[in-house]
Amino acid sequence: MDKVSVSVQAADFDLAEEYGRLAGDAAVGAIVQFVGRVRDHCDGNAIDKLTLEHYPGMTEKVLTEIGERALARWDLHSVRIVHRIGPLDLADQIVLVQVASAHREAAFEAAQAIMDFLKTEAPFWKQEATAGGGTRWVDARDKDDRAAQRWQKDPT
Amino acid sequence: MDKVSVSVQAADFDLAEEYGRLAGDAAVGAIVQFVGRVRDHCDGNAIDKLTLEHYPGMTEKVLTEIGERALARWDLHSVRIVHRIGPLDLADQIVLVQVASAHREAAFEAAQAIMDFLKTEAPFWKQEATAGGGTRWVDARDKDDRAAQRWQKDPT
Amino acid sequence: MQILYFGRLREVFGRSEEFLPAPPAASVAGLLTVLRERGGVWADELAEGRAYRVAVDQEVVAEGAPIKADSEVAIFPPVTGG
Amino acid sequence: MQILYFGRLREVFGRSEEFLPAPPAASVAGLLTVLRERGGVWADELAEGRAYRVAVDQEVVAEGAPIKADSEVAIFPPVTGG
Repeated sequence: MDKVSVSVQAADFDLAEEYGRLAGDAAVGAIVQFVGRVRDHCDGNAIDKLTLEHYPGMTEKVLTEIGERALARWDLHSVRIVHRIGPLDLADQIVLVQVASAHREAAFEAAQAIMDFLKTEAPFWKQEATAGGGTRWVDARDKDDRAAQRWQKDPT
Repeated sequence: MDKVSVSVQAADFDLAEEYGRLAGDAAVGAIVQFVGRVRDHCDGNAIDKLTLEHYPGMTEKVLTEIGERALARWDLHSVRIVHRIGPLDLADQIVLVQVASAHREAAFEAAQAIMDFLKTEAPFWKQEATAGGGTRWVDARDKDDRAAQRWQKDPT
Repeated sequence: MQILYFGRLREVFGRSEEFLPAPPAASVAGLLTVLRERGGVWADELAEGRAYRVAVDQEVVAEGAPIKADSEVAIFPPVTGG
Repeated sequence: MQILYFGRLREVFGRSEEFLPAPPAASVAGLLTVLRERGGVWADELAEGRAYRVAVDQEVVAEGAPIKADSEVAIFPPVTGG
């Protein structure tokens, strides 16, 4: 199995199938799966649907680079990143980050850092549709920039 | 659905089934699943099997209390903790912590804190069987105590 | 009072539970004194400075904690689950 | 050179791509000057201090970065995936 595996796809992903990639591997003591989903509220607005635009080619390149950065920094078995594109409904899955490691600390920190990097570096753009029929491009959040910046320090 | 749900069981758990508890809930924007499994090495020793002993009654009480502590501190939708007992083989699942929240920061921090609390407070004891046929009680680790202590500080 | 032992201490003490009469105004410290007076592994394992935990009615407590006649007491090594 | 636009800027500029001749010794700063000279939304959205990113050959770069004749340039708002 590749240490870093990335998919950008319109289709939904299956958590059990992704977890199955790690089946029976006794070198893996800790697995962290993060799933991001379409929420009914964003910045105080009621949301009805979401469309994800991306930059084909660069997206895969950036996600792979983010996975490799995590592998270089933490002692990891593997990193899997899946991100969906196109129209999505409420409660639909958007993103999966699955990190496997011998130890839980590395798996938790790496998964969190990967999400922080993804939020600030991977070329995706969200457009919301509100219940009224209007659309709105989601604004980038300073909070995400700050979250990503903390990984610039050395691990303690 | 209860906000905190705890199971202590000999039977294996099914990740997809646990995730299914959160199906279709558009208030949930972030889900973190942590799975701990039996690793082939522990403290430098090659492991063959593991047996988990526990303190019936107190275990469920402590796990529930840990889940409630996380709910009181972070803005969470729900916490699910499953821990297995009895004999386990290599690569078997031991523990699941599943945290759902509107936001990823809360989900990540709470899942990590719950694991740190569980490791230092929940009355489970691991006995390893080595390939040679010997058994050894696993020692508690200072590292886990330090990990749990960091949550005593206020969140920043 | 009922005393439960778990993990390595259950093995070393050769029992998973026993019943003792609770002396008046009993505390965890008093119980530990009684157990240490058995000598051998009891004195060794429960010596001050050794790593063990005492729970009264399923809650980990300090040595000054009281024990009632119907309390469930448990003595066990530091936990290693997860 | 090929220029790609994404997200809100794609909508505001009314195009997802265009082709421009690359001037000799072209840089990102030089390209931005050319685009701003179009006025209107171009001058507005690409004004200094506005939040946008420029990628050359699929890598986000600073304004001093060079652009080759066959470079793929992309201009887009701060990303909002995940």
